[in-house]
Amino acid sequence: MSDRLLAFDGIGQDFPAPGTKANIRVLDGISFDVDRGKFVAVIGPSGCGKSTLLQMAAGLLIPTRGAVHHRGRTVTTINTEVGFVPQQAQLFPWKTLAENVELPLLFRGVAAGERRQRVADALGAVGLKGFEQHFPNQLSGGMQKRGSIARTLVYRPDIILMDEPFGALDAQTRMVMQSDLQTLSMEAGATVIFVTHDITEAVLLADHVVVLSQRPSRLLANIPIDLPRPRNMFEPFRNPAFEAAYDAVWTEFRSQIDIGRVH
Amino acid sequence: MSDRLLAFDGIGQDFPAPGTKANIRVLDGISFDVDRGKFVAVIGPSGCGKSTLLQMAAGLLIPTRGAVHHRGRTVTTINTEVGFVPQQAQLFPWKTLAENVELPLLFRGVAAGERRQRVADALGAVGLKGFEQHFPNQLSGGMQKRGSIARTLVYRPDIILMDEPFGALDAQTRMVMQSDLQTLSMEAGATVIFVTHDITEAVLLADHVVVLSQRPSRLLANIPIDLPRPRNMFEPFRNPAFEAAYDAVWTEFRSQIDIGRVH
Amino acid sequence: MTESKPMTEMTYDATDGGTAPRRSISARAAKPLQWLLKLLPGIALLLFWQWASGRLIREIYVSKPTAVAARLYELFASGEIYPHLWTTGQELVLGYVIGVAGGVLGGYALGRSPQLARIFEPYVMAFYGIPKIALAPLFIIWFGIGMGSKIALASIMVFFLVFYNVFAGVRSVDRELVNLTLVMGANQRQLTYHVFLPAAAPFVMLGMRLAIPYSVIGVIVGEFTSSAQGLGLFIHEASSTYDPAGVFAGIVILLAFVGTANLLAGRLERRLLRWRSLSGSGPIDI
Amino acid sequence: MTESKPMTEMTYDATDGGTAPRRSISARAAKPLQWLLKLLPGIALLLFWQWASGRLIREIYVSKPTAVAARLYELFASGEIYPHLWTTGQELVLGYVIGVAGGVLGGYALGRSPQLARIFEPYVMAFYGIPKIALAPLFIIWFGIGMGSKIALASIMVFFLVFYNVFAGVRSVDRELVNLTLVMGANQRQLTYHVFLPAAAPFVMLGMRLAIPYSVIGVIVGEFTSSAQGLGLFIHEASSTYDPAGVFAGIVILLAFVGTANLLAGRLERRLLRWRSLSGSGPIDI
Amino acid sequence: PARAQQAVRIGLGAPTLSFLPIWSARALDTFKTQGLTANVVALPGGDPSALAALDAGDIDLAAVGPDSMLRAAAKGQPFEIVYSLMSKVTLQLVVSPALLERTGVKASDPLDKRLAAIKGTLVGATALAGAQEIAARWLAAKGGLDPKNDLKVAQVGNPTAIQAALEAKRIDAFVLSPPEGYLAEKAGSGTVLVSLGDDFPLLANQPYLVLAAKKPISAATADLITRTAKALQDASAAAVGKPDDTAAAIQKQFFAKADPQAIAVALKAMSSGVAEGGKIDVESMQNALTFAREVGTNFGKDFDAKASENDLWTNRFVDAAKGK
Ligand SMILES: Nc1ncnc2c1ncn2[C@@H]1O[C@H](COP(=O)(O)OP(=O)(O)OP(=O)(O)O)[C@@H](O)[C@H]1O
Ligand SMILES: Nc1ncnc2c1ncn2[C@@H]1O[C@H](COP(=O)(O)OP(=O)(O)OP(=O)(O)O)[C@@H](O)[C@H]1O
Ligand SMILES: [Mg+2]
Ligand SMILES: [Mg+2]
Repeated sequence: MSDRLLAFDGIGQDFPAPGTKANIRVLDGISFDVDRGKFVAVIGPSGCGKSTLLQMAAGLLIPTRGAVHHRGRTVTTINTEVGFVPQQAQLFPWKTLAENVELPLLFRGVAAGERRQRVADALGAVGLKGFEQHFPNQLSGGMQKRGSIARTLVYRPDIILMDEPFGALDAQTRMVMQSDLQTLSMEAGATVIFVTHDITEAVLLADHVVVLSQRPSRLLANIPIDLPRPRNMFEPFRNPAFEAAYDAVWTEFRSQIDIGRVH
Repeated sequence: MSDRLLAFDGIGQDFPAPGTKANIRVLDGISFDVDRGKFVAVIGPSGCGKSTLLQMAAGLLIPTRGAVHHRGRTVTTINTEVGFVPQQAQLFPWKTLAENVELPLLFRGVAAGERRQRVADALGAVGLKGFEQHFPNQLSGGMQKRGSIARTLVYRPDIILMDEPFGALDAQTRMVMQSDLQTLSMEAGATVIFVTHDITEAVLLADHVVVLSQRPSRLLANIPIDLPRPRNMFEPFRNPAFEAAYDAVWTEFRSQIDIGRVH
Repeated sequence: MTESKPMTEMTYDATDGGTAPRRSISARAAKPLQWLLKLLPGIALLLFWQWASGRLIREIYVSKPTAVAARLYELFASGEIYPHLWTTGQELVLGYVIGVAGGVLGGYALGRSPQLARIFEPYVMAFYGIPKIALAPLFIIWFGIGMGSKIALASIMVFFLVFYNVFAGVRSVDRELVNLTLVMGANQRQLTYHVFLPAAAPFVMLGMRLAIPYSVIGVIVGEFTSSAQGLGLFIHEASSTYDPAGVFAGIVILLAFVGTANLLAGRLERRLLRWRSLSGSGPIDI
Repeated sequence: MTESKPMTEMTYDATDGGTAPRRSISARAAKPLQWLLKLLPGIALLLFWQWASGRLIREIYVSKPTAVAARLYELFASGEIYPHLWTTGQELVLGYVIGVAGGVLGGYALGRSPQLARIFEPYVMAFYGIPKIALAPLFIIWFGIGMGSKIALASIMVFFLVFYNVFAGVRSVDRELVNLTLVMGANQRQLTYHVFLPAAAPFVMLGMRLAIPYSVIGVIVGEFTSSAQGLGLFIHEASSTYDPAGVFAGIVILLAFVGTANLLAGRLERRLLRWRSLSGSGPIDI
Repeated sequence: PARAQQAVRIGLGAPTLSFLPIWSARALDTFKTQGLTANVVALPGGDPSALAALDAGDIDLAAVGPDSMLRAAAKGQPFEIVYSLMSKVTLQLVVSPALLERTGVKASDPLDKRLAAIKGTLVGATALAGAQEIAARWLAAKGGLDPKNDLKVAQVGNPTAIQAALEAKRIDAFVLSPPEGYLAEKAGSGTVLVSLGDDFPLLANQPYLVLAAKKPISAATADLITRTAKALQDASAAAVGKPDDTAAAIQKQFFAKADPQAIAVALKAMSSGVAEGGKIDVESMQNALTFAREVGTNFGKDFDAKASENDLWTNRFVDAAKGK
């Protein structure tokens, strides 16, 4: 399987529960593969461990049980071959937006001229032209998140991990950025794992939708979405196959989760 | 008009633009009223000034032009009669979840026994039972946001300002919480202004949807939603009137915003 | 805020290898080893001192560990040291407490009010910069030659350190959180207690720690200037009566004071800043 | 992070009234008034000093402003003070620079490595607590009676303050941000430069500010103990020859040193922490 | 006489052996027979600190050098010398072996030759502008050198620090009282070249360390001073009469860790300075003023030895004590 880029293999994660000596089991035996150039969407209830999974792929957290394999090697330390867009934007507050986006290029020793060009392109792509000199605390929440996305896309990593990337964006902006992401992946062959709460988004973008259950979280389903690409992000419901795929995910998601949970 | 609780009156806001001497005009003459016991949803593109508007209502920011009137009095200082759920959860990192939620009650001198009860209820309502002793950095993004909502609802303020309250929640949890919010508003007569990017949510919850334009932001429309209450949050599309309302908002939102903006 | 989990500690520090589960096992087994590691530099130092004394440097200047230990035993056995201990102990505690209290109050007041800060901060810095030993006669006139002048000197030293740390700490508090708290209906007292103090705690604790050795220095300088009793006097007398072991015995006792206070402060700090350690970035531990 | 806007400054401080637009207008008009307000306490102090001298307290202990001014003029006019100034100036600058460099390096190393910190931090605290004046003979043997021993003393004082601040600062850096930077592909040098230093900057700057007066104290204590030239010696001589105006003239010169350094540090701080002021929580301004 | 014990508070600038009467009085406890307990307060801040404490009323008597006292008096401070603790200059010039070797001078050489050796040296002192610096410069002048430029004086700290500096070759010489010279000789790091009190008659008879009191002196204080003076006289007599026993007592109680031999030697070297029982006369006072003039001390006022009797200095208490 030369195509298998990233593999989550029986991942389990326990966290200490404050106040008690016991642990809370958060993830319980999650296994799925991500093939090269594919989109994988991860959905699941709030607090089920989606962000935790992404952190493991980035090597920021070693699972209590199981392991993440990247190109066959077990991830045991910081994984610098992935790009990571965290749930909170996490821009560097002491750098302007442009400096923030430039940083990974600087780390990679890209020449100054090219850096400037790529930063301008990346900021343009997320609609932040004109805000280069703003510090993060001068940007709105959605703008910060877009900045964080630009900071990752600018260095074109092979694997992109995105934690609810478009959650803080309005419908219009979101559609444009979804479309851009699809183009990027198709042209550059980037592999994307992204967490989302929006089932429409998951079905629209993904080749596979991974559905997680309530804590302790197990893999409910790994649903392949066989819609042709490029897909139209602006009018998803025009495509009759879309509805079917949406329903498949929604049924899976909804059926096994206790509606009355929060009461 | 004894029913007019909060009035935004010709609000304009300029921010200094870094790098230049000029100012960026963010809000440009926004006027709308909020009646007692009503739900008002504010939608608009990312970075248009929605959070800024809420901050003005809370008295955290004095508009450059115009004013916010609360019960006829101009808001010029911290407005302690509102409850504010900020865009970032902003829990106190040095307090456990339970202590965070308890804090406003403590400020209001509520007795210890009642405090405990109300905190437990509020945490239960947002599905965070069992996480009382967790510190905020031990919670997932969505859990933090729910904690922040609980912290505001627990003291039952007259006016609740919510900045994208359910954006980080999965579809299921979100529906339950939307439904709860509606119940709360109907039973306690709370007035709610909330910012959202989800047009479905706006139409479902609101009595009025305020649509803002691109920066410099003007009021595009203030659309009344005349669906009967209680509305069913779990199956919105069953209601034929809903589709019509949705389309009205969507048309307004979409028509006037340049699709190609981010490119 | 949920991005980091305890185990990231491993990845965070480049010089630190090993995976997390392995580490937690070795951590338990390594408790005595940890202690050994901690003590090792100290033991090496003592051995070197013992060896060097009389070889590299005359014993009259540095004494030697065995002689210091013997002298310490003698001092405690004969009871000669207790009155000195008692005096200096009182001076230290009072000087420290007064200085910390003043520093916290002053730093908080100026930290909260930019107006006042703009006016008074330069003066505080100026007073802080005055070399106190140049004013020894003045101190004697104002505070006498008893405990008063030592307490004054120590609390001034402590005051400045705590003042500046609290000042900086209060100014670094996130205003959004403050505003949110005000919207929630907090009054000034509640704001101070629930937001400013915890948020500024890392700075406050740092100031309190820095101040520990300075309270000692303040008291000792004071006793070196004038005194009838106290460890400073004891050290000074030992040094002028050709008793190097006495000098170092006195220093060892002072270090015991510092060490104990530092240990207590470390405890307090770990307690107050527990929430920080949970996210991985631990507080200073002793 | 976007919740707070500049104008919240107004609401943030309870003792501060007025609406934002009004304030920015008055701010411009009030520039000279600000200065007056700043100078007022100083002037009041000088007047009180002048009045009290000879009334509340003998002039022999506190001199008086006019006499000090006259003495200052005399010292500069005759050129008597220049060699002292030159010596002390060199000692201050060297002591400060060496101390800051050592403190930043040491604090950073120990801050980054919890292992090292656990082992060495107690020793640093212990050395810090040793009353250096008790070790005068050692200093003389090791560093001589020239500038060496003063530079050593000043840089040790500075070292400790900077060390602890950098140490605490590095430890307070958000680990998530560090991890993210590592994922982005930063090497250790880049991590230090782009993340640790800016994130720890508030602590580092605080340490550098606290250290300014202590470098002065270190040099003066050193010169009081042993020296052939320098402001400390000048002050000491003036004090033992009953020349109070000379003592205070010397102190005024030292304060000028401190004030200038503080001003420069304030500039640097405002520059480095500009991003903080934009969100409302301003840096310490002088 | 069966009186209740009364405390007398004496401030001491530095706990050195030169304050011999005080040490021996405490060691032999001659205070007790006078119905006194001595509270000795260390004021290492130097004479100005001791005099400030006297001014503030924290001590009854300050043990200081006469020049500090006179300087303060010149500024209008109401102090009076009531007892001469040491009536000769006890300082010794100690030089390093390297200096002796370089100049070829020996301790047995005539005074002129010995003094000439200090040209171009760096001399250590515990405080600048103090007795030691003054003495060093005066010696240079006596040796025909330029006291300002032919030698340098550095402030080095306490006597231990000075010894360390001499041994580490940071200085060429120092001027200190016994037993420092003896200790340096014993350690092989220095040689006593000049003993000022023995080599110069002018220095053999003048108050070198005195007890000062604050005026006006009340009757009660006068009584206290008289009894103190008596205690000191008794102790001084013992130091002169039974030097070995006294030295042993001092060593045992206050210099327990020091070489007993050193204390004995020091006591013998200094005992001639306490022989007079604290008496000051016009001549010795004149000697002190002459010495001050020769070393260029500017009190800011001219003192007259005779005219200042019973104003700046007095024998009242010494005489009264003698009469007991
Ligand atoms: N340091 C910690 N200590 C204890 N529990 C933790 C810690 N970090 C995370 N958890 C728990 O792990 C669970 C999963 O967290 P995670 O952030 O992965 O959720 P998520 O699926 O991303 O949720 P969301 O959609 O709300 O972001 C949560 O229940 C959280 O309480
Ligand atoms: N301190 C500031 N300095 C300069 N510009 C600022 C400042 N604060 C906010 N702005 C600007 O104001 C605009 C509106 O910000 P606001 O946070 O209100 O947006 P928003 O509508 O809430 O967006 P989002 O949906 O992304 O949260 C943004 O363009 C932002 O850049
Ligand atoms: Mg998450
Ligand atoms: Mg917003």
